[in-house]
Amino acid sequence: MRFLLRTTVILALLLGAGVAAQTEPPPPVDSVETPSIPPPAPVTGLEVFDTDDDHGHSITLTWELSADDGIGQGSVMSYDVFRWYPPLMDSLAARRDKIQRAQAAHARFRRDLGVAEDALGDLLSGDREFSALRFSVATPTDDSTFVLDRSFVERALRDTIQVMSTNLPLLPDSIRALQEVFESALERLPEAHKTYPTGGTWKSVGKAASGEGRFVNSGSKDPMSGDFIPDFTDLYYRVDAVTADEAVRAESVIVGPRQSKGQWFNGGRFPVFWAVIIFGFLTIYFVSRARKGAELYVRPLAGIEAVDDAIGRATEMGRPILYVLGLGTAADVATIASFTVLGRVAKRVAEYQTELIVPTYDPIVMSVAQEVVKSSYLDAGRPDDYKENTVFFVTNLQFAYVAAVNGIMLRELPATNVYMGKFFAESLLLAETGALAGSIQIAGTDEIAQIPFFIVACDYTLIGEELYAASAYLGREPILLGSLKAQDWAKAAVIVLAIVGLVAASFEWTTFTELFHVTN
Amino acid sequence: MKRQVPLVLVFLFGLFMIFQYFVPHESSEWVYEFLLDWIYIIGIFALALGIWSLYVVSVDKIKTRKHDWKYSYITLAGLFGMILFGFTARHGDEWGWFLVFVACVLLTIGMIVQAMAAKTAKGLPLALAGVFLIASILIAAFDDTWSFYFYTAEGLQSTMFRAFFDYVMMPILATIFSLLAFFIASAAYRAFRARNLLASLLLIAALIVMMRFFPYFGSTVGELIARTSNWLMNVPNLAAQRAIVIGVGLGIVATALKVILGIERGYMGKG
Amino acid sequence: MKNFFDRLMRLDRRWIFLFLIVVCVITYAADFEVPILVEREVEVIHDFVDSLPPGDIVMIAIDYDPNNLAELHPMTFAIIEQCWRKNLKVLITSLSQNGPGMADQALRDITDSLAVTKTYNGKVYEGREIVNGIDYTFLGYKPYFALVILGMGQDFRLPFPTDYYGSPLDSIPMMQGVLNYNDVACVIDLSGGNITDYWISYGQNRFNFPLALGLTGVMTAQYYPYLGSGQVFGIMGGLLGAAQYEDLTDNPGLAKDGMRVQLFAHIVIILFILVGNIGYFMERRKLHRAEGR
Amino acid sequence: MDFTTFLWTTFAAFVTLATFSFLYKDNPFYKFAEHLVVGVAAGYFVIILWHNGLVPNLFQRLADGDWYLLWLNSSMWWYLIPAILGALMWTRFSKKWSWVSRWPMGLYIGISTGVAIPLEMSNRVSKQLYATMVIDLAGHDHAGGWWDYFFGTGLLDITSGLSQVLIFVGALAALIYFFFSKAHTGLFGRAATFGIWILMIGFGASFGFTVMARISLFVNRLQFIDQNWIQNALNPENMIDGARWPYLLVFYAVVLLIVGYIVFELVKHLGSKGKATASQ
Repeated sequence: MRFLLRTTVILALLLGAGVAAQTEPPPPVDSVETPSIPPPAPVTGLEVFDTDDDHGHSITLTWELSADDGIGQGSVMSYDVFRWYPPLMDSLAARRDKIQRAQAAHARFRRDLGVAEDALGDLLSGDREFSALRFSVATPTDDSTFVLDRSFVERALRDTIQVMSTNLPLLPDSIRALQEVFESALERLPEAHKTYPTGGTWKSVGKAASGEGRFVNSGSKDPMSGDFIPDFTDLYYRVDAVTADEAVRAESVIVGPRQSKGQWFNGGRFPVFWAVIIFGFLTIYFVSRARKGAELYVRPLAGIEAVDDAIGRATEMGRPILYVLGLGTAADVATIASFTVLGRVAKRVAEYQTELIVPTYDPIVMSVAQEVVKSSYLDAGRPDDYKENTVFFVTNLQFAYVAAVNGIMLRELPATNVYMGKFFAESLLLAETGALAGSIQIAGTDEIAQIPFFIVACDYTLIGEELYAASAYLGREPILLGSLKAQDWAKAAVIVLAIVGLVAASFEWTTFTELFHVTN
Repeated sequence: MKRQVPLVLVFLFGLFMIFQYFVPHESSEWVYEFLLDWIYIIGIFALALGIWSLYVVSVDKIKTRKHDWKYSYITLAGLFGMILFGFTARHGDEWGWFLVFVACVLLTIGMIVQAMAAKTAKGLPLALAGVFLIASILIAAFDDTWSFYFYTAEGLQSTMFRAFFDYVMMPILATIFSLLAFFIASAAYRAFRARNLLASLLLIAALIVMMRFFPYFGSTVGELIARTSNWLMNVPNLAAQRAIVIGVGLGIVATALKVILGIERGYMGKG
Repeated sequence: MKNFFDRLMRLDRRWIFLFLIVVCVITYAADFEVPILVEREVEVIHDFVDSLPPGDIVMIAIDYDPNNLAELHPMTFAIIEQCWRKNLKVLITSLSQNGPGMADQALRDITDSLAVTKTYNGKVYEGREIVNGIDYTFLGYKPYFALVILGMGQDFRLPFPTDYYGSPLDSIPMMQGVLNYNDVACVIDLSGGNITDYWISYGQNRFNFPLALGLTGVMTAQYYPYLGSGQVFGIMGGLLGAAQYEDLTDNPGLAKDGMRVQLFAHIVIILFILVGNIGYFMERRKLHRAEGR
Repeated sequence: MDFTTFLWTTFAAFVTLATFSFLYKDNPFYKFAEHLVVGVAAGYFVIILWHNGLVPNLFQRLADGDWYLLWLNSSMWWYLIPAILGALMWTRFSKKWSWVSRWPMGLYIGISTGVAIPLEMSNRVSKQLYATMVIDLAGHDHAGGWWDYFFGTGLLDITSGLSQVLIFVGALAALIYFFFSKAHTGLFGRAATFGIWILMIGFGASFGFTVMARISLFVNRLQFIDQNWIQNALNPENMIDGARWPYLLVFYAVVLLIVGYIVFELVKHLGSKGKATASQ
């Protein structure tokens, strides 16, 4: 009797200690009673093959529509795709959730043990009534004589803690054991599928709407997830034509064995591949030509010319220059381009001995920017003028950053603000405040949505691609200018191809346009 | 060693990532995901640098008595307070000594700041810092209404953390965002002047799109304006975007190539 | 006079801010009605519903989440109230996951607002009691909206054997003899996501029923092509469209309130732009004269 | 709304107004809000990156290792590499060794640029090119025939072939504008000029389109001040054990503070009326 009570209390404690809430099973979908429909014609010409250009674990099915598929008008409402599961798949699934449950239990035990120990602590230190403990003790309502007293709860707690702390260390090993079994079962999957059709069951792996003759059964590559599809394994498929009445359906022929596997080249990306290769060679070619000293013309860009004057102006006024790298991380090429510009600006600043302020949004951007500025001062021959706090970190949230930079603008009153890199909604907030502070402003971003605001609020704006040209312009180094040439040739190519493609498309000559079609 | 190694790293990893894109196979996928994890984790580690920089700059302000230096205390308090709230959580509903503890920790940090900022006589603040530190340690040790959570995320749900998020951070950020309503107006006022053809085009397009609200022109003109603004959004705007996107794409690829090939070393400082 | 324009030219922007704040606050606080210019693509929806004989069924798909509520809820209110005033019956689905609860709440609210007699610019709308199952049926939510949209083309009872509240469709008076899209006058899809594409391609394309759309402001532009191709007979875009519909149905609500602020803020901004330009041109005239002399 | 929540809301309303005061000029209230949010945001980010970044991405992966073996025995020991690289970033704390931090930086930039090249080439160039070329001028699948298709219902018909052509030509012209190594002269120059027109019209349109969204942002703040703060302060049902005054006290205190500051500023402003004010 005593023991029974204890166990109840232990369980109660566990429950009270917040055992993971049981999730409600979804309500069953009511069966539909509809007038009997004649069985439809099955699908024909079922094709099953490994999905191309992917990492495997995926099979594509195509078929001709059932004769009764009126695209919604006929009796076929949808297609049900089935795959054959060997018994092992089921046991695999069973083991899978066994492992997951074990892991969950492990985590829970850890927590519950903590809770129980805290509870015991509170009880012993007596700073809380046991009735006010952080769990609900379920008193068995049937016998009213039963009274839950302090010492009893304490003993119960001790038992609980004892039981749990003895079991807890064992769990990891048992989990590991389960996992080993799982692994071995995983290895046996291919043989298991070879035993088709003995034993196994057909399971629906998905539905396709009427009028659709294609279905991709793409599973996870992670064996621990439910929709795992093994590679290099014989898979068998069939497709049912399903009518309004789920029960009335026509099975197709069974197609198999088919195996899924990963590809080593993604054919769908050929156009990109060629584009990158050709463009790469263009760049290298023009750069090397530039190295040899071929003279290259570049048309002037107002925004770029402005930079030098702006720095001069700042020097005359004896006011600092504010350089904002934007919200990009060092992973954004726009920011990397901005680093180069910053390098040039910093060099001039060092020469003119003006003050430079670079508030940054991302720690890595800050680190890189510090390197850039430092070595620019080095190049300018003024390493001692470099101060660590020239480039500093503000904060990592968009508008907090804006708040800080706006504050800087109104207090330091920089003569010039340069915004280069990635900008989002803050573009106008910054640019307007800058204008308020009466600074000359030069902006450059590749964020289309923000360009209008910069154009409106800044004195000079580098539109999109011009940002990437800026570094080359500022340096005037032939090597860098060479790449501009490559970009221009690429643009010319784009224009020509677009025109040809337009004509081709209008005459429905798709073979040409498809050359440029990037699929997946 | 100092410059070459980084450039070599850039070249190797860059080249690998380019070709990885064309290899859908699982193994390449695995490497890809792994490498992305790398840079993510590197980024997190780097945050320490950022916070340090923030701290140093604030202390520096206090030290040099730069204008508004007093406010730096608020920044530091917000910073460390938020960190504390994020790592602690109450068990029950009582506060216990938690807030006292927070105060002690903040005072400790404040005293350390003072010591760093002070030009002379660092002794007293340091001593006080020690006192507050001991006090906070004592509270942490003996007050069991709350505890630290470093490995699990209770902190994210703790009352103070949430309160500071909901009632301090969010309102300010949202308000700064909403300042745009005014700046868009003032920017329009200042810049939308028909100085030349381009400015006029900008101005007119903007006006038409903004005027699609206006009920005062009667239905025919209104209809016309509505359709025009619709057309402006769908035809010239689309064309402009296409051109910019293509241009930017080429710019990005060119710059990235230059970086990988070591032609462009601006990001390493060698301009 | 000319130094007035000088002042105009370098007018302190804080006057603009102040002006804008004042106007926004006033228009937000005061409740007067602003005239709304009704665009054709919105009017056709209203006229279509308006022209239906009492007893007809209008199908309304409430396919948006609470986070698009601000823009799309006003449309829901306006349309359903219009239908009920005209004694039309409403068939409602909600194919977005977080939609149903919100839709249910909306239905209750509209029912309440129908209970009282209202008068808008002269017209009197007798209040009446709205009965679930007679005036409307709320089918609720089912996953795989593509398949649901198809299934309803066959028979509403396939995806929805029962309505949202669990009563079998056959037991609902309003659903007697109502089989599929052929029995509804039109479908109005209020959506903040890609479900709209499926209503067009799976629904309208295959069962060609009249389809109208209510969309969020950002989505609107990209669906106009469907209007051109005639697959959609009407579009309501964002708060603006909602306000227009409220205006058409003499049922001013949230959207019109919102439009009040929007409209006047826009007027202020445009006003300042014009003022700035006038000032600018005056300056230039002055300069030219100076050169002339 | 209970009193604590109300106090918090009041503070939220206060900082909201403080932030708005920036519109008048930089002032103590704004400075307070600004410095506060900078610190809080930084702290918030530390916490988020710790709990949602470092713990799941690093610690939990090394969890089954032992610290005294430096986690080398953990099942995902290779995650030590990024950890070490990350730690290398910290060499920046020292002047002497800071150059080491260039290694992780180089790695970082190498990976990200490498990822960018094919991705951007695909998304921004190849796909856009395809989208630009596959428009069907002849309107094959159009019932009305070529003429109807091309002119549609007039110039403003966005589905007509004419508009398609305009998009096409406009895009190419705008692209021509971006040529760097060719002088904008002659026919080329004219094309470029047309391109910049298109760009400007596009920019103007998207500027005008954004205004509405921005204004609704401000309206949301108004609603917050009005509904969450003022209405709760004046709501007679809000009581703290039977007393209304705490709510009103707090409310009016804040109001007084704000009004007081405004008056103060006005007086100062009128006082300095004679002198020239800073160019705002």
